[in-house]
Amino acid sequence: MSEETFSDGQYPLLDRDIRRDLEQVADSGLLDYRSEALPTWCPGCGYYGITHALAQALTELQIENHNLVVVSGIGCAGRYPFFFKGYGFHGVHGRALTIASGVKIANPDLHVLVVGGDGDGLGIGGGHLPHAIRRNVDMTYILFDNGIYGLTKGQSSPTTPRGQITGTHPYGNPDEPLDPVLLGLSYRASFLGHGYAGEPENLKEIFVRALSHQGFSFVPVLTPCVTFDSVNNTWDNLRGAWEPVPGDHDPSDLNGALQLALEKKHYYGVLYEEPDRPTFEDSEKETVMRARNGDQ
Amino acid sequence: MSEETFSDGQYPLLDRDIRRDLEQVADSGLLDYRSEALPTWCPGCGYYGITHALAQALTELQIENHNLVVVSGIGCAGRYPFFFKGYGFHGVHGRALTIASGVKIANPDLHVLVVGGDGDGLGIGGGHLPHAIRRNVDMTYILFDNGIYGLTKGQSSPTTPRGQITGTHPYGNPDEPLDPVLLGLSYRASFLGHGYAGEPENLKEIFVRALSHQGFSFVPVLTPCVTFDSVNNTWDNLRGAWEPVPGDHDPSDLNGALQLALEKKHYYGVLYEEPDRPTFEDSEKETVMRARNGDQ
Amino acid sequence: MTELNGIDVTFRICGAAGDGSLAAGSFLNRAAARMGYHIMNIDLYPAEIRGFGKSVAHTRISDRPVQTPGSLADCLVSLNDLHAITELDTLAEGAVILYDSKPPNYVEEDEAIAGFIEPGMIGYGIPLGELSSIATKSARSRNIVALGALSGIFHLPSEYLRDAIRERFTRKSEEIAESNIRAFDLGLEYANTRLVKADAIDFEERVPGARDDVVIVSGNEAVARACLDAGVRLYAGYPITPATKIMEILAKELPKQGGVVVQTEDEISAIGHIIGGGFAGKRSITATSGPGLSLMSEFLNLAVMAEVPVVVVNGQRGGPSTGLPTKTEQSDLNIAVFGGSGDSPRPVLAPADVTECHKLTVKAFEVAEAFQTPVILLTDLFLANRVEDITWPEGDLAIWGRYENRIADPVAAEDFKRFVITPDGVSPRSIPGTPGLHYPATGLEHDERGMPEYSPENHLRMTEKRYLKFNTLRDAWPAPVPEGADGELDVGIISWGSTIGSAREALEHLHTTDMNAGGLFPRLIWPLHEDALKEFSSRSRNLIVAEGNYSGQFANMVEAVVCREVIRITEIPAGPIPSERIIEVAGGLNR
Amino acid sequence: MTELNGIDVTFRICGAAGDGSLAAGSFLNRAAARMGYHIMNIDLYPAEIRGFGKSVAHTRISDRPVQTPGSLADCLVSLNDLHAITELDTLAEGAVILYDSKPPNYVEEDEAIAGFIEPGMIGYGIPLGELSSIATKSARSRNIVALGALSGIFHLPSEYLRDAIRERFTRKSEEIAESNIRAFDLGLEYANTRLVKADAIDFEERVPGARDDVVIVSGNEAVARACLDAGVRLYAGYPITPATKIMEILAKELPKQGGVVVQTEDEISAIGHIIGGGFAGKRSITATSGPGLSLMSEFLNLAVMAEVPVVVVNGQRGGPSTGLPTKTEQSDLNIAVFGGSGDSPRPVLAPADVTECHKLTVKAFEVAEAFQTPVILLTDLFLANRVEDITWPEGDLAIWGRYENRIADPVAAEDFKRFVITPDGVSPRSIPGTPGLHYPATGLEHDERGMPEYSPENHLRMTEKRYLKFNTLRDAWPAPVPEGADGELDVGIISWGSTIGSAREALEHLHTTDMNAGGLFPRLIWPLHEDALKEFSSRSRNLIVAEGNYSGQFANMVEAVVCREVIRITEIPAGPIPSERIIEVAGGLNR
Ligand SMILES: Cc1ncc(C[n+]2csc(CCOP(=O)(O)OP(=O)(O)O)c2C)c(N)n1
Ligand SMILES: Cc1ncc(C[n+]2csc(CCOP(=O)(O)OP(=O)(O)O)c2C)c(N)n1
Ligand code: SF4
Ligand code: SF4
Ligand SMILES: [Mg+2]
Ligand SMILES: [Mg+2]
Repeated sequence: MSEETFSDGQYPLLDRDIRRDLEQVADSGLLDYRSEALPTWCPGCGYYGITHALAQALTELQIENHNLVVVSGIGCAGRYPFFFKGYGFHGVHGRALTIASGVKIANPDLHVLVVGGDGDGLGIGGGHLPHAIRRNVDMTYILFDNGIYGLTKGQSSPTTPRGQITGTHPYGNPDEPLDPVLLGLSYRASFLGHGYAGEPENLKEIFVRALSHQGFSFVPVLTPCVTFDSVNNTWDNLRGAWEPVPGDHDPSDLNGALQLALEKKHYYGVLYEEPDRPTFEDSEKETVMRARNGDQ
Repeated sequence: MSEETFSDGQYPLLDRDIRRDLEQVADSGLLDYRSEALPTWCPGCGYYGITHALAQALTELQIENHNLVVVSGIGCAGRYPFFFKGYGFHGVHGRALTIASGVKIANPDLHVLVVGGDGDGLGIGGGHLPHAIRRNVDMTYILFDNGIYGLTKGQSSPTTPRGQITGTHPYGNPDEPLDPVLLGLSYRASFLGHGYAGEPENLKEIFVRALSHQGFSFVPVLTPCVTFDSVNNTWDNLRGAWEPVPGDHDPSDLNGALQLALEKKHYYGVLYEEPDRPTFEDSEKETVMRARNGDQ
Repeated sequence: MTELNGIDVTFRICGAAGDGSLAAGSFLNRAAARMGYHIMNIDLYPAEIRGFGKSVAHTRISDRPVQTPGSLADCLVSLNDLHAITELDTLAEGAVILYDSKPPNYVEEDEAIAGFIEPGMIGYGIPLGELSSIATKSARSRNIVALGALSGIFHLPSEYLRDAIRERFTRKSEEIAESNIRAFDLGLEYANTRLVKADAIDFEERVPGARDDVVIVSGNEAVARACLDAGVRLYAGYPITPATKIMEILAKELPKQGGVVVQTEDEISAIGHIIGGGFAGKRSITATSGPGLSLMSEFLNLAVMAEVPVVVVNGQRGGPSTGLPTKTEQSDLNIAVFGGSGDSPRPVLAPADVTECHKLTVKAFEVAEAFQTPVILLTDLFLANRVEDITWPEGDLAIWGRYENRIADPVAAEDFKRFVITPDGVSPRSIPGTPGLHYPATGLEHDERGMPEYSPENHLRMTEKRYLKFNTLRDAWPAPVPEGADGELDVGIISWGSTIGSAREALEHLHTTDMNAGGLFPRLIWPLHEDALKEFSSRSRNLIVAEGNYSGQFANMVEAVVCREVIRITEIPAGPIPSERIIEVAGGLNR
Repeated sequence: MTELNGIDVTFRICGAAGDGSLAAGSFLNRAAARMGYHIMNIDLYPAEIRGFGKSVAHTRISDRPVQTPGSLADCLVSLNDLHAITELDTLAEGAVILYDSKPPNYVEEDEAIAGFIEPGMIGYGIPLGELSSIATKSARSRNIVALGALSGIFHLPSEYLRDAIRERFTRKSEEIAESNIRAFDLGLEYANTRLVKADAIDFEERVPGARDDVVIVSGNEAVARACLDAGVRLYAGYPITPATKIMEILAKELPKQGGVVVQTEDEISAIGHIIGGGFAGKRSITATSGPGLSLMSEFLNLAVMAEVPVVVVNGQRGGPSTGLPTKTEQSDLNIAVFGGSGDSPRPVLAPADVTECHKLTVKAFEVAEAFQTPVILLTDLFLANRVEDITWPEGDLAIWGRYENRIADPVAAEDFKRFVITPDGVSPRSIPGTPGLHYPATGLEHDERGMPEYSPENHLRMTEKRYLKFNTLRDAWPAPVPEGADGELDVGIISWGSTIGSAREALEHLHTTDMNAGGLFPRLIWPLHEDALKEFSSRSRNLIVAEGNYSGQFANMVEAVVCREVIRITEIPAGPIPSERIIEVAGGLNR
């Protein structure tokens, strides 16, 4: 699947195998969160696992799908809203967080979930992340970190390692990669979980906690692009590198979380959580009170 | 001085006092880097001190002014190129780093210096900073952190503390401030110095080291906006809060630098330096070699 | 009712920052408006640098509605001679100059305005500083003394001025108020007793029709108030001249009625936020200027494609690029109308005056909702900052059409088609939170359900739908009604936005000649009422399009419709186009 | 020289991803071009999802220059019947269908194309899979077997096809090459010995004019090559369909000549980088599509104001918003011309074909430098991706004017005025690094030195200067020369960009009728050569404007110039406009 080729038939009618998938999903009882449109991702793509874990988390939390708004940018990950049952907003590239904040601020009763790729969120959209985080609007942002631009067929992304050969860097990527976990912590996200597409159970747990967190929860998830990355985030490479957050890590310790992030990239679990940080909604209540009291 | 009012007369002909200032500057021997146009900043603004320190650093390093390009965005700080003798580019709001990278990449013989405000660099321009840093183009970026939007007359900036009352937040700013030092470190700037407008000697030293560093050097400088901030970054508040980087801090220790940044905001000096990180120019040489050898 | 007494006087009160010229102007405005005069005021502060800036309150007072600030002043009040000298060329023939006859500091001979008063001008020297010191023990009330003198010289009813002064200063303290009233009275007395009236300006101590419901507001204030009246739930914005004020007012006022103001990290985020708000079913707005509108281009297109209602106010200033941030211009019309990639229709509205800033903002929300589209409201720096005496528009504003907000019926939830093709192009919308009516909004071309669909047939159908809505709006919005003469016209004047005032003033003047002149002033700038334009053109021997930009942006659009070369008045004087310019062009035409 | 033999055949080779249909198409193209035929090829892959996508190589081969890919195919090759069946409605009457008579897997009856061949069509069944297995021990060479069969059936000179196959496969190994040649020969032999020719397509084993200098390139490749030829020093870009390919080619090639490719974090940064590069005196370029161009709007204006030379290629795709990312359209004209805030002139160029993609890219750099301005080059997805046989343009391209790059003289360094007013609006530029000629570039309105200056007089002078440059360019660029008939025309056809091909093909056809038809095809789209348009219009009883968008974006601009309603052919078929459509409209006109 790629921007150049994903096209006419919005869901592939020719593809008999895919129909089978639908039946499996139906059997799993997760259909409340899966629309009739089937994911158009490549076979073996890590995004399936993430989707599954997410559907499970939503089921567990019993979020009503008419109160759910899934907002995305553009990218393979960005097509999420089409595969979900619920209100969706497939926006423009890199700006999902801004739309999502607007939705939530306009109607705080809605559950707002943002999904998007690493290019979408850290490249073109990288200017919005620190501000969404510091505003601490109560929503969850899942970043699908596959270290590549999938939809446009394999160019370097902001998390592509230095030296990797890609469509735009045939002689090797000259730029140091960004680390979404380090970024999230230095912006002081009030919740930071780190997930891995190959561990759906663990992932589901992180999602449940993120969705339950009051405030902005940021969850980068490492995942392979099986079609355009055969050297870095492959299933083989990731499987070995995975390690859960050490049991003695205190998720309220920002410094400790930073240590973990610096030390080794592949810790999975909840690295940081600050449940009492006032959300934007809390601040807004204060503002309204002050305004009505006329203290200015 | 403000966007709404800075206007017609490009340099104030009526103002006799200012003429005197020019003579003083002429006497100081720094005229090589100061144009005949006089800064139009408010009296007492911290930007004067920064300018002075910078002129001293350039003098010390004997950078030829025709090989100097000063690039800025929009803001009080953004007017720099008009007060400097050398090539200048007063661009659009928040995008100075992109122009500057283009200048330097197109002609690596030039010295490129970027200046701008906190709104310019961390608000509208916040998406470019991580990428300029990870590209490690050999240039110096001085961020004038006055915690306010000066030119537009006193709205909150990304570094305005939570709760401060400003034009756009008459009931108090609801957002947590960003910390430019923490950001620079988490983006892994190859050089990070932190300065204070009230310590020009110290500041000059930092500038000299930053300008001498091979690669991207990032220097946030705390400075008061005497006109639009009377509660936070005032001369009085800053004077007391200043503390030099501890003598035993090893500037090659990223973790240590992060500790300092987390611990206390107001350490001044060079927090981090990684002299051997390949610059963009280094990587480019590699790329050219590979391309000519045909290894792809 | 207003009784005309032929009053039409323009004042310029000039000082350095801190001299209180702007405050004096505002007292004068307020008082005159309460008396029943009409006013237009614009504050000018060209170069307030290091406290040495010049500030000018420019106020026109007339017994008839004021269309423009006027180009030449009848009276200059100098609170700082050095600055005021640079204002001499803004004066009408026989103008009055009021100055401090004993300025507080020593002034070089060639820096005293008294030396510049030429034959034909009328100078009144008053010891402003001295009288101020007597009244308030400081020179700070020189502006108030001057006001008193104005009252005395021109027979401006003094009670109204005293009230305006008292209102403002009692907020500080009773004592300050009283000392300032003393300053006023000293000025008044000085004028009455020591000056010999040599000019012909005479308010005759008359009050044409005192009004209580009048308010003095700027275009920006009117837009902000309209947001409050329209029940805005979300304002998201990023500061930029001249739009910042709207955000600052709303930041104070909106929370009182439960709305939220978000200061975003940039304009892209601002419009993203309001698209989210509009999608969520809440009235959402942002305000910006040219550079910000440029940044919103991609998101505006998303709102077109996903059919999301939002309102974007664009306060035009001199361009291109950062341009002239403190000067007015009407040069963002092209980008407003044509700035979207693809075939991207969006309505553009432009108010003519401060009252319309309010009305059209309210209307913009109605249009946005009814037609599920972004709407751009084009004001400009002149309109945004100038103040007028207005009364708040009340009731519905059906003069500009009445529209239905079509919300989907939850009963019909089976197989909900958010983008169903309807005869008028408008599909019933559902609001997130409504059970059964969920759908994906997207910037991709999509089928009636919102799912991506790129077949040529679907693309054509959906493009047609988006343009059909546009036509539905045009039909629902009453065509512009020609103003002035009927029948065959010697000259027809088409204009838009804040230049309409100058065009109207020119028409008024032309009607005093033997010229048959009419005007056509669309407020719905896009889509254009082509028939009305053609009809007007067919009646006009000469057709003028007057606007405040260089390249004739509206003239280009009009020419494409009327298939005729128009006479272009395209001026960029960094202020409003003087009506004299239009009169000059029209007067020189063959009939 | 080319000897015409009336050949004009369109092939469609259809398979699932992996069947090698695109490769077969490219061998066919290459061979035909070497023979001296002209070709146009466009690969279509509408829904390559999970490996089930359909791929079609659409190739037209003619002994005369090919203007369009043609709408109906004369021959369909099926490598996957399920997909090929959906292609049946793209076939011309009497078309040939070549299919696998023994497909490798079991095929349901209603899924075999053989069952769909209706009377009037001609079917040739060939055991593609079987012959492939014999030759290469796998079914992977079915496409090559099919090529052999085509050669046999249509008498296509086989040596050229064998060469094309050999060239490609020897890169892998001699052995693979040989086995594929075997596969080809088996197909050829099968056709020659086992099939009875029932169709009339006959290449007669002839070679109209074999050429060595011919290359087969796409519009994107031509743009990239032009960058290399023009000495580009900096390409900065962000991936987006259909422009990504340009960046990917340059990433490989530019470093070889010391140029740099930067992948930026977004399009704003991309244009920021090249503005830096242009300011520093180096040729700098980016390429994008509608959404990216939208994001560049603010920076483009900075380049206008600060007079910085940069080139922006915009490969148009279906809009608005993310729109139809994989479909062509010509709907970004409005934003290209009018998408800037303020009075913001910038030249827009649009090539008609692949050769012009090269020429006009080179020209764009010359214009950008000579007039110190951003230049937008409008291609589209169809032009970007289609391949043609061309020869690289050589020498200077003065057909589109010749321009001087005015660099300031360092001797005249005292009081350097970077933006000095000159008679043609172009001021000598200085390059950073030159002693004595430093200046501040700015987006603020400025004086001749570059210092901010907002007086009305200065703003007018500088705006005039920026527009004057624009006129200087228009005068320097030769006016478009009408094509086709002279004198009074029954119909005049105006078109731009990739639709020019269709318009030309329509003209060719109309010339075979008794209609007097002519065409006018500007490449400099903005500023327009108004005189040429008016002259052409005045000669045309009927005036058509044909273009690939819905709202008639160019038609609107033309109407404003010729002051006349034009006949609009505005189509959005998600592909090129068929010439038949233009013929139909023109044919139905009153004369
Ligand atoms: C403004 C804009 N620029 C570029 C594109 C093209 N584009 C679409 S998705 C994408 C990147 C996708 O990468 P990522 O965000 O990592 O998502 P993934 O496909 O890997 O899930 C790009 C460059 C676009 N749609 N809009
Ligand atoms: C696109 C755009 N948006 C907004 C503005 C208005 N503007 C100019 S400077 C500025 C902020 C200045 O604050 P900062 O960057 O902190 O600089 P300072 O004036 O404090 O030095 C703003 C909002 C602009 N010029 N362009
Ligand atoms: S991320 Fe990669 S593997 Fe997954 S759908 Fe996109 S291109 Fe395919
Ligand atoms: S930063 Fe503040 S003090 Fe300094 S010039 Fe700007 S407004 Fe004045
Ligand atoms: Mg990705
Ligand atoms: Mg600031």
